Amino acid sequence: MRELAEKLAGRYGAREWRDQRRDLSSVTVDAQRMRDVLTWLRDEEGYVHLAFATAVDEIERKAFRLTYAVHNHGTGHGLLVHCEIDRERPVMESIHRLWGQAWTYQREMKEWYGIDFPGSPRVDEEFVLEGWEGPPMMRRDFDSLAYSDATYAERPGRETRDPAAYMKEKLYPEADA
Amino acid sequence: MSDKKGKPVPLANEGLPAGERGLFCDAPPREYAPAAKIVEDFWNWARSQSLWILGFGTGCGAIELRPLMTSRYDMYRFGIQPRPTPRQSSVFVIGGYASVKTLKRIVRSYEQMMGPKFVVALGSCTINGGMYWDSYNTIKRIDQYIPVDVYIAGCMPRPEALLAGFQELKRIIRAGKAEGQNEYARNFEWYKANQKRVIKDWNMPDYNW
Amino acid sequence: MSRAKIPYVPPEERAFPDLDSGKYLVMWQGPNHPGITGNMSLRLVIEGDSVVDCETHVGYLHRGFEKLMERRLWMQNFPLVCRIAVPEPDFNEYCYAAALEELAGIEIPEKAVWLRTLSLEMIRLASFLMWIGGQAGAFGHGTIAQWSVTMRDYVLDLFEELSGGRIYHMYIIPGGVRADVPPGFLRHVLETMTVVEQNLKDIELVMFHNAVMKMRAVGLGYIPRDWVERYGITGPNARAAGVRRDLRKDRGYLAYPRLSFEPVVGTESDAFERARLRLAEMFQAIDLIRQIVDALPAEGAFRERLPNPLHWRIPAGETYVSAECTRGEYGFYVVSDGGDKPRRVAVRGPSYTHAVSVMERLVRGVNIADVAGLMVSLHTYPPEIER
Amino acid sequence: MDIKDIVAPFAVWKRAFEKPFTVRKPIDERPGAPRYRGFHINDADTCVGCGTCESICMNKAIDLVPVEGREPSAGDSGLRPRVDYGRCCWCALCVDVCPSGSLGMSNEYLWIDSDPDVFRYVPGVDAKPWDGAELGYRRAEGYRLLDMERVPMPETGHAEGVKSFLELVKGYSRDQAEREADRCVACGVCVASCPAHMDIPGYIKAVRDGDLETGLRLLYETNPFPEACGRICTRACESACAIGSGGDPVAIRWLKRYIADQVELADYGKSLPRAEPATGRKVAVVGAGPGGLAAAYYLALLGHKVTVFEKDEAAGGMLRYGIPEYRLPYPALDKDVDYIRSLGVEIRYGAAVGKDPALAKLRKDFDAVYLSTGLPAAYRLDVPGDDHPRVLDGVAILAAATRGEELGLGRRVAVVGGGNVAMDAARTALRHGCEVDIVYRRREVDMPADPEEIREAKAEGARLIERAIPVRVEDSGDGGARFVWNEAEMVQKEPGKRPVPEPIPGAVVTERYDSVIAAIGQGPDLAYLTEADGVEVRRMKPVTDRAGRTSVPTVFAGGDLVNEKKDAISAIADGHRAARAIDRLLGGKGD
Repeated sequence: MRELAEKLAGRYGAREWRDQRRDLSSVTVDAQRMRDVLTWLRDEEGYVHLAFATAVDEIERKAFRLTYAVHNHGTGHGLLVHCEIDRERPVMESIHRLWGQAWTYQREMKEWYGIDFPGSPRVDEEFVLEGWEGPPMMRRDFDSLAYSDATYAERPGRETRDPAAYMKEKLYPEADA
Repeated sequence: MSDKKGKPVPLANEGLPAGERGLFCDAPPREYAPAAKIVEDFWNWARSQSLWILGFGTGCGAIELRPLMTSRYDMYRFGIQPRPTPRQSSVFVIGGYASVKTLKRIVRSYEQMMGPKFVVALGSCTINGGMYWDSYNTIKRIDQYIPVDVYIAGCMPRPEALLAGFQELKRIIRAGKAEGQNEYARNFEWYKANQKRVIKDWNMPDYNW
Repeated sequence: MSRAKIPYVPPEERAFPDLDSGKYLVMWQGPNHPGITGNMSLRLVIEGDSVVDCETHVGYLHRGFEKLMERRLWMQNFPLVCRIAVPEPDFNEYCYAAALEELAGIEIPEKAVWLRTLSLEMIRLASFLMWIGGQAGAFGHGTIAQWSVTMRDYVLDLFEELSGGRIYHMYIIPGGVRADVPPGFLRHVLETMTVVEQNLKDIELVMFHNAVMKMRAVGLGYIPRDWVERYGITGPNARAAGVRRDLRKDRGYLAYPRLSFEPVVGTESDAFERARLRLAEMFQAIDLIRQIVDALPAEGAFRERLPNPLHWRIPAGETYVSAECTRGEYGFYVVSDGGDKPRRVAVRGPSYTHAVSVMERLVRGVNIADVAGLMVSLHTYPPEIER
Repeated sequence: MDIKDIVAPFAVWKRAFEKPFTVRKPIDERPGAPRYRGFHINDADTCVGCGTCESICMNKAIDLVPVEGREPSAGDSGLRPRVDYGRCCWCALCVDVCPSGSLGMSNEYLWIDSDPDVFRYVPGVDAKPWDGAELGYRRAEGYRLLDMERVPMPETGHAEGVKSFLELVKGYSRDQAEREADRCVACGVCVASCPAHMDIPGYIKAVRDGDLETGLRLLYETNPFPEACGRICTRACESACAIGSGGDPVAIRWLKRYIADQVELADYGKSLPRAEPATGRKVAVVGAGPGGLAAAYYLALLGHKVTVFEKDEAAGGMLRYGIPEYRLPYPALDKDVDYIRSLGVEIRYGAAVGKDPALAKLRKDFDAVYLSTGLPAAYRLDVPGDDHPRVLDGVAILAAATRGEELGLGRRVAVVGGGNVAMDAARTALRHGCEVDIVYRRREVDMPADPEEIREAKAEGARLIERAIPVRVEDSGDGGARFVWNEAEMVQKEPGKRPVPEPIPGAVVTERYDSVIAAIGQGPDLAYLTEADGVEVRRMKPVTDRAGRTSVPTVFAGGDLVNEKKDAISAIADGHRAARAIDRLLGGKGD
């Protein structure tokens, strides 16, 4: 694995290599080199299987961290390749020509995070939602509960008491008086 | 097709020549006027003995319909059987949670069903949101959108519970209390308003409401 | 009955037939349709009775699991994850639990390892039994489901006895499993396996030595060998194409390295081959269950002590844990920022590839009557696509 | 395709002669499995209403609701969980987590109704067909989501401990404290039981988070004696702890001590509130015990000028003079006192109010007076010969030990009494090399002392003589005393009341001791209250309301002098309440 890490670092300036398990490592590259890295990994290093691609909202850093999980069947080693893109203008190069299923992941990221993949098939179509008017819902600043409460009616009659507050009210109400 | 920005979609027959407007249904559902008591009782008995379920697995509860319709529980012997199309069905089983996208299909399928029609709702999700109570994409109370005749508690209810639910439905039908369909007709405006509040992509091809 | 060899067309290159030409008909299959698995839909463009183009539409079951998981404590997610794939929830439970244990540095007791393996193999069998009924039904063979779904129910009875739940077992909890086997359980397992095996032999005879089945399934949905990598195809769909890949062997998780089995590999890669391969895997699962029952340690803890679930924090880190489910590679990608809730959980269901990219490509040229059979032969569960 | 493919499917027909799979009457024939997760059941009497089930429920399916006929009491919130089956997912995490183990599930799965509003009920309270179901999901043996065992506290062994006055309990390390704090479920049932109503879940969370500054701030909101209370508090909270309903209660006291121990006195100021601007009003506090100093602390925080009058030569009251060093080392107590003094509280030592100065003068010179003089006068044995010179006063012995005076107890010592003072006196005597008998009129289980104290006194070598009613003390003629008691048996006189000891006729025992220490209780010394002060006294107690107001508007009283509980934390709570009342009297808002 060391060897691959060095090659990646040398060729593509990859950094932050970490071995999570014997058969899983992660590495970070620049977003604009991601496609080259994945192509190279697929064609030269035997990482032929794209397990999934997804994004993590790093809202504190104003970035999206993209993760592409590739797998080498020969060595049984999996690699999580990360890159970060700007959260304000999230655009990423499409890899739909590298793997036949990549376009669905990209369509998903477009809908769920608002990350654009120019050229990816049907990337602007709705994926799992229909008539969605809110912001991309997987962004961390989207509050699912608030949206749900505002949109979908709840059955009334639910009310709960906090034990400490209830006991105070019943046993020593004068404490604040 | 769907309007991406979620703006109100124009009515389907808007701009059509007058002669073609009739292709789209403008008439709201009507309440069912019962016949004379003795006749109606007989009909109710007959209805209760042949519950034809719409085979639409709207949520995870549908998985327990499979054992129910095969040999172990064999619901056919109780006069219950699945049908592939709403036009032939009298019972709609809401299999748990309904996402907004599915809700639209539920409404459409329900409206396509011939009367008299009944709805059985399975599990926590249909009663008060269940475990998806904070999800942005699932409704919490199905009775806001279509009328429900029988609820079966469980997550998910076992086949036996489903059978018991159908027996209860039969009982209600025989007693002439399965009023969901009339409820829907009576409160059509209210149901429509609720539906439209959550279904933003309101595109129902040949209806005009 | 030649096994059709479909010329390779890159998936992104679609035909886009001219719908205004009058030659084609657009037809929706699903979501309310008996010929669709679960709740999803296909928008088919048909010429005569063969499909020329297909778009899949998913999302009818989207509940936003990944968002909800970010809102819940680590332990609170445990009842949630099993709902992602309804017919075989245990793989979700295992992947989630294993990912947490890896991040938190927890070793689970030996007994839990075996009980988890038992649970996973039992649900594999149950899931395949459900599938085979659907596969036969899609080719007009209703009897098989009458048998196989009952067999599945017998396996579910075992789960009910073991875990207290029929469909959602919630048995594989982070740290181990939730309970030891009840008295007499292992005997029930072996008895049930005998009954299931008996019935599977009948099913094999009736379904796989069947002229109708052969006429309809042989040559249907041929997946070329090189698509496996191209589309990320995994599981029986890949193995039927001659690719010897099975995470149980390749990753060697849980007790699998200590069990004796060989991945079943096919050659012909069509619907019939995939069905036969799955049948063989059912027999294999029965064999594995018997091996597990033999090897299950009688004594020992079944669960590791965990911190208080109400304020359990998991050290920052990320991992991807995968397991071989009935459809292929099932995986959980879990990111922790050191807090008491996950930062991100992404679920990789095998159907994501099979039901969307592969299906859209495979269905071209297929007779509309066979679309359902083809779909089932890919063995897809929509809820794991849209989560 | 061959002929077999045509023929084989007909094999289906053989099934026509087999027993069908079909279950004839599914609902009757197939009850849920013995472990089936059906509808909830709850033993409402075992349940303590802590709401841990509510916290773990990811579906927000559980509400805590008041139920009829159940009022809150110590360790029971009086609330009971109500389950909404429009939310429940039958995961049974609530059952796994339940601290008291009262929650379970029946194997019942049928509930069908046309009305969606009925699917919620309070298990064990609202009657349901599955109440008392034998079968159904229960937490597996040996399986718990919560850790029911306390992190052991490192302590000096008894053999070692009895040799010196060094502190026995060593205190938690960071790791131990965080593990112990992790056991807390933050239900808050304990808060009501604490006389000072400290924010216990809050400061335990602070320990868990490693945020000791917040922890210290929370402690001082209600209690300016965290070092002392972290060691010697009677900890009613731990008896009320919900975790304790099914295991060891959370070591709340040790966690409090951990926070105070970890923060240096010099750093207190960083996290604790500063005093308000001076108001120019003056308050006198009589007695520098925990109650008096607590009042002084909160009054000083509110900007009042506080002067404390203390008859002894050091502050702390019973904490210093009544509690031996091995339980509460003086540096720890000094830390608490020093912080209070750092706020500008003036303590005048050796100023016995009543003699110098008189209470009347204080009332004249100060805007308000707070009396917290405690119970300094030990009760006598009240048997013939109790004025024998070898009959000593337990409190005085402890005070002498604090002052480092020679005790001169001799070799054999009898300690009469069963309270904490008796235990402290016994253990102090043990540390001075005496042989100690503890003589108590009832049984060990009846002793008012902390069980831990009794256990340790015995472990350190004290002999316990139960059911011994003192008869008289005689002079032994050799510089000692003969202590005579009558053996007794416990008689249940009135049903429902606790049994009383009745002397067994003739069973009289006489033992010779070098000293007999009487530790059967203390009373107040109200000599300083003259009639002219006008403070109404009833049954040796100034009459006060809950805030400590006496019949004289500017005079307040609290602590052991007034309250029933007679422990440090109650005195502190009284002091705090009185401080707020005094502030209001002086024109403040009182908070």
